[in-house]
Amino acid sequence: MTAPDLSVPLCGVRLGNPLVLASGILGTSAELLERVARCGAGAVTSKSCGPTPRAGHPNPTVLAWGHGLINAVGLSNPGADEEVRILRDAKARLAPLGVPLIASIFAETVQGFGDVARKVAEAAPDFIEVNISCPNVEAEFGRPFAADARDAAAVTAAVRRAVSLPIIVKLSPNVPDIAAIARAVEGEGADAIAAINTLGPGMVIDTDSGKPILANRTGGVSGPAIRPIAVRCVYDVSRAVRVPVIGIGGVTCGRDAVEMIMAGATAVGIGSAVYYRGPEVFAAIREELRGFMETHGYSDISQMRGLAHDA
Amino acid sequence: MTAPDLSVPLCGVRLGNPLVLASGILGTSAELLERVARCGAGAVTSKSCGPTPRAGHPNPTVLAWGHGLINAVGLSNPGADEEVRILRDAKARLAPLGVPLIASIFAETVQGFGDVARKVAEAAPDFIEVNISCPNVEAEFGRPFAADARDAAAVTAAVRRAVSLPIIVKLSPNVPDIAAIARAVEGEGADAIAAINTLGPGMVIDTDSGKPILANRTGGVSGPAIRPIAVRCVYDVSRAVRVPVIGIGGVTCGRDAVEMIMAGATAVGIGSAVYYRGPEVFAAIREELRGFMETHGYSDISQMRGLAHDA
Amino acid sequence: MTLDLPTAFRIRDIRDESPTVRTFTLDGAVQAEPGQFVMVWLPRVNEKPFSLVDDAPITLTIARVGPFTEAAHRLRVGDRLWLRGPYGRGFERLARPAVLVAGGYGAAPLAFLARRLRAEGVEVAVALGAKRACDLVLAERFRDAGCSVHLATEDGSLGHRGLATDVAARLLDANPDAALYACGPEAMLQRLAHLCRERGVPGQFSMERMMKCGLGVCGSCDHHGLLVCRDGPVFSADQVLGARGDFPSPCGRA
Amino acid sequence: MTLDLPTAFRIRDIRDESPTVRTFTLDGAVQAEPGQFVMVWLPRVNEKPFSLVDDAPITLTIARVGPFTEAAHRLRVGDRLWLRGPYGRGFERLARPAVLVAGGYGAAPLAFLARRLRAEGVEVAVALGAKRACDLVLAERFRDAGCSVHLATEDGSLGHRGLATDVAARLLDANPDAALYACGPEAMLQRLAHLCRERGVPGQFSMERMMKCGLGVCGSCDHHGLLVCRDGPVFSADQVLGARGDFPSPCGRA
Ligand SMILES: Cc1cc2nc3c(=O)[nH]c(=O)nc-3n(C[C@H](O)[C@H](O)[C@H](O)COP(=O)(O)OP(=O)(O)OC[C@H]3O[C@@H](n4cnc5c(N)ncnc54)[C@H](O)[C@@H]3O)c2cc1C
Ligand SMILES: Cc1cc2nc3c(=O)[nH]c(=O)nc-3n(C[C@H](O)[C@H](O)[C@H](O)COP(=O)(O)OP(=O)(O)OC[C@H]3O[C@@H](n4cnc5c(N)ncnc54)[C@H](O)[C@@H]3O)c2cc1C
Ligand SMILES: Cc1cc2nc3c(=O)[nH]c(=O)nc-3n(C[C@H](O)[C@H](O)[C@H](O)COP(=O)(O)O)c2cc1C
Ligand SMILES: Cc1cc2nc3c(=O)[nH]c(=O)nc-3n(C[C@H](O)[C@H](O)[C@H](O)COP(=O)(O)O)c2cc1C
Ligand code: FES
Ligand code: FES
Repeated sequence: MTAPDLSVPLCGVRLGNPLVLASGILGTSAELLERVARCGAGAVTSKSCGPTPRAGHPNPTVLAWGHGLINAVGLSNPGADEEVRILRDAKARLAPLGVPLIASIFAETVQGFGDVARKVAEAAPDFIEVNISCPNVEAEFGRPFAADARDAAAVTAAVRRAVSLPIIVKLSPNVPDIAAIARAVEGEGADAIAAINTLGPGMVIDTDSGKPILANRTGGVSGPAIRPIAVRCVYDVSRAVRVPVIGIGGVTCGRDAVEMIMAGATAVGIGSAVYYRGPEVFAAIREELRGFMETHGYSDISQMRGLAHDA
Repeated sequence: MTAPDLSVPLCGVRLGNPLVLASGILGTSAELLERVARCGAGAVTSKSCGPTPRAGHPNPTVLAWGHGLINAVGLSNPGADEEVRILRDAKARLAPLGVPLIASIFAETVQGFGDVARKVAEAAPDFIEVNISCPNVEAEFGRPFAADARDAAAVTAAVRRAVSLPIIVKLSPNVPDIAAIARAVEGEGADAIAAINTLGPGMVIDTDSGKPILANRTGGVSGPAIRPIAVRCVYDVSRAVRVPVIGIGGVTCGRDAVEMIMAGATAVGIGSAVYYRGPEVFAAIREELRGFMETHGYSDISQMRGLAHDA
Repeated sequence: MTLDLPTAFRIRDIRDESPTVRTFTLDGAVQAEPGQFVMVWLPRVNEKPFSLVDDAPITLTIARVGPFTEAAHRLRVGDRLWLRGPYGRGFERLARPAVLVAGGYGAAPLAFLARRLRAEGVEVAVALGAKRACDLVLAERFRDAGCSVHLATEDGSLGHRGLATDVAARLLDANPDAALYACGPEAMLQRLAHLCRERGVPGQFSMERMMKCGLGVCGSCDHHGLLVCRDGPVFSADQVLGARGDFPSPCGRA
Repeated sequence: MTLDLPTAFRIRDIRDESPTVRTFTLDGAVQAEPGQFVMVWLPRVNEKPFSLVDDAPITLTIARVGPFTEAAHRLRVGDRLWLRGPYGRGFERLARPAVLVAGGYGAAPLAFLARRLRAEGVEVAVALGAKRACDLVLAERFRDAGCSVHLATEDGSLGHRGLATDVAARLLDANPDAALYACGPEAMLQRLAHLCRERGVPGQFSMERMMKCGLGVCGSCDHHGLLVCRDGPVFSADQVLGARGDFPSPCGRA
């Protein structure tokens, strides 16, 4: 048997392997993005960037609560202008490594999404990821755009008009019917879908003080705890649309990555696992994935994709 | 200091302690309900019963996936007529123990809820719990009633008209705004609210066969993994309504129970913890709770209730 | 260690025990006590409980009685089956002569028990019952383990004509301070439980109930407030006969 | 063991080190290496990183510089504070004479280190620097641990007039095969890192960056692709100076 081929195509871009650094984890600087690429990621996503600088919420912003993480970082970011510099630098560092760059953006208004997309496109990332699903800024912005098919479609259309780069729209699990949202954004020209953003929100209360620990009180839940929800979302979305899906949520080992792919994912996002296994987690999962394919006689990732659909 | 008082009032009924056996766990027979009462529960809930017998889904129906359980039992039940016999027997066994009985019901139609409520009321349980939130029978019945404020209100009103017993309405976390649903059912006469039913649904795929393991493919997620979501729901609901809340979801130890109470719960449901610690979990958590109160100088459960609200 | 999720094993060997019973030897091992069971999953078919006949290699003896067991009987060497477990409380092995009573495929957990008892130097007499001679299963395993095997068939085609319970009574006559271990049809267990009570013989009985979760949560396997999947499947005579308040856990007698 | 969630401790003792620096001794212990830090939470205020001055009992030395540290300074004996951790990689203790260089509250992790080094029989010389005499902190701890302590003040009010780095250079002159351990303002660390490079002295430097998660995920504490909370806070001279590709993890040189 020939060695398994771990590479996957994503909207015409080739990823050396399906593992993608998820947005908001280590993606704050060009050097960190480079490091993650060197650690074995197939693609890297920058931390979501908005139109103007935001400090985010005060601490505590991230906690490890036993079965996952919970975070309310509050979309801290340096603003689109500074982000362009970071992305340009990142792109230059990633090019020799052959690792594509996904630039994640958010905004408060439909128009804002178009503006930020146009701005960050100046840095020529390989993809723009549209984060319409952050649950940690609701109080400020109202319900996330991902909660409503029309809002989600409108944002997608605005970004589509603004840039010609491939667009990934990132969805929230906190909706009654994620497949409907997926169809809506596909209809407006999304080239790929990322699912899922954090679950909830959730809350962790300190029983000594009686206070919610996160300064924002509530936060989005990620990590191992959310994997079955993420797998179901990826299954639902990938059966509803034709565009590729980046499956994200609770993946910490090779088997988890295989599960996402069998649920229908083309690529697999890795976030909280960086806490559990360090930045080295990318090479580790990549090799676990390779080992699984060897043991089970798969020569190509696509042979596993969506296997669960004909169950 | 006097010994802490663990008893709590729930709609005029006194529970010896706040721990309530959650519906669907061990509540299938009068003898099991008695056993759980003897194991230290403050109240016990029978498995949800519908109008007619249902076999439920084929196996696998319940799995322990690492950070919780996932189940698609499919509301297997013996039908309301047989249930009345079980509840009568249970009531007789529980009376000498002073442990109240909560009879859980479901139905496919608003009218059906009223009918089943009227029927099970013949057995004179202390409460009727209205399960409008089971995610495992969606394909059959359409979206659960708990997903829409008007549907939830209509079911509550139908049960309210049918019986004079205190009514607990059990809500789903799988909605964008659980507080709105809570207000809607309170408005139609719910005497208490139980939150939450299982999360999701989720899916677990076997990577050797590529198949979802549950026969129903998807199932509701429970256990430690859902605790932060449950705590946030209880926090949201208890700030939105005046009626007492039974906080359910991922509680496995005394600290978890305290967290639920600080989030605003009057009583605390225990389900999946029976898997982790056996039926003995009730006395164990009760003693952990007592120890916490002693250490922290609380003499009454109500002193802890909703502490997180003024954070 | 317990396998929490169904885990794939390949079938290494299949052996016909009778026209309707087959023994499957898998290519892996678990750590189990005799009397414990596993949940066997066949994707798209169902998941059902089966006793372990051995834990290393994993060995199952499956009687064909309905859709799932028919599917299992269609499996060939090299095919996969999935299992989780082992679950439940097995037999407690006492340091006395042992009388084992098996009805039909009830021989499965007892064959495992016999081997362990013999390894511990305990004398083992087995009463093996079935309808007809061809339905007697696993007799060889008991003999290989060094047990004295006593057969009973309802049609008298081999051994004692009648029930294994009759044989068991005679074996107890000969061994008044023996312990009894039994697995088989409910009626047989009830009868043996009465026998043990009457004679003051310690008895352990592996019972069956409809199982869903196998985890002690769904309540489907209730037997008078006992959970067959968690408190059992092995019970005492009093528990078999449904004596009140005889819960195995400390909370039993409130 | 790491405390994952903020855990309450009571303050057993408070000691004024200087007009703006206080040492808090708590009523509990953790297991830590010198150089590791904890995230201290004050409900409704904030959560901020602080080095451990000792792990048993937990001891923190906190300089008042802004809202959080002001709130900390308002705490009294008997009050509670919460912490999670310890996090990060501490100092690696080498079996050579040690020169410790502390700027301001940078003395905190070095006091812990000094005690461990002395317990291991290592000779320790400490260069302790601050603006004014009254800002010098923890000198007694170093002396009690059996270190030779060399003071420097910018205004010359005590010890050498000038910087701790000058003193450090002289101490290294006297001990050419010493190892250097430092904590203090960024400029001081940069200067010392250059010094170590020039002289070929092994140096370890505890750095500070804005911390949010402390868990190595948020990227807020980035220093040239290194995570101060996870890869650090203790770094080599090359890492302090931002040498390319000098990641601490095996993935560093792809
Ligand atoms: C602890 C335990 C150990 C067992 N060990 C063995 C064994 O070693 N060998 C063996 O052949 N059989 C064993 N069984 C019985 C076996 O589980 C059933 O024969 C099997 O489930 C039948 O499934 P089916 O689809 O082929 O037949 P069905 O037509 O579905 O059922 C036939 C009969 O099997 C029983 N049964 C069906 N489903 C279940 C279920 N989910 N749980 C429990 N019983 C069920 C019922 O009595 C039913 O009437 C054991 C059962 C239990 C509870
Ligand atoms: C690994 C590490 C160990 C530290 N050990 C000590 C110690 O032992 N004793 C001590 O007094 N101080 C220590 N600090 C610094 C301490 O964290 C800051 O002084 C404190 O956060 C200031 O908060 P504030 O609200 O009082 O002031 P602010 O007004 O918020 O900030 C004052 C300055 O403190 C720094 N700072 C603020 N917030 C953070 C943050 N979240 N993470 C890192 N730095 C921040 C910034 O440089 C800022 O300019 C340490 C910092 C780090 C990173
Ligand atoms: C600390 C933290 C910060 C995050 N920030 C962002 C963000 O800025 N933009 C975004 O789209 N997702 C963000 N996420 C969500 C992740 O990208 C990912 O969707 C989620 O964590 C689920 O994946 P995981 O279980 O592998 O972590 C963040 C997650 C964490 C834990
Ligand atoms: C196996 C199983 C069966 C359940 N059946 C029901 C049911 O019939 N009715 C109901 O209202 N909730 C049912 N639930 C949900 C529980 O009552 C509870 O709301 C949920 O499991 C969360 O609590 P936990 O994390 O403590 O298990 C079931 C849960 C499980 C695990
Ligand atoms: S099979 Fe579910 S409790 Fe025994
Ligand atoms: S503080 Fe978050 S990565 Fe270091």
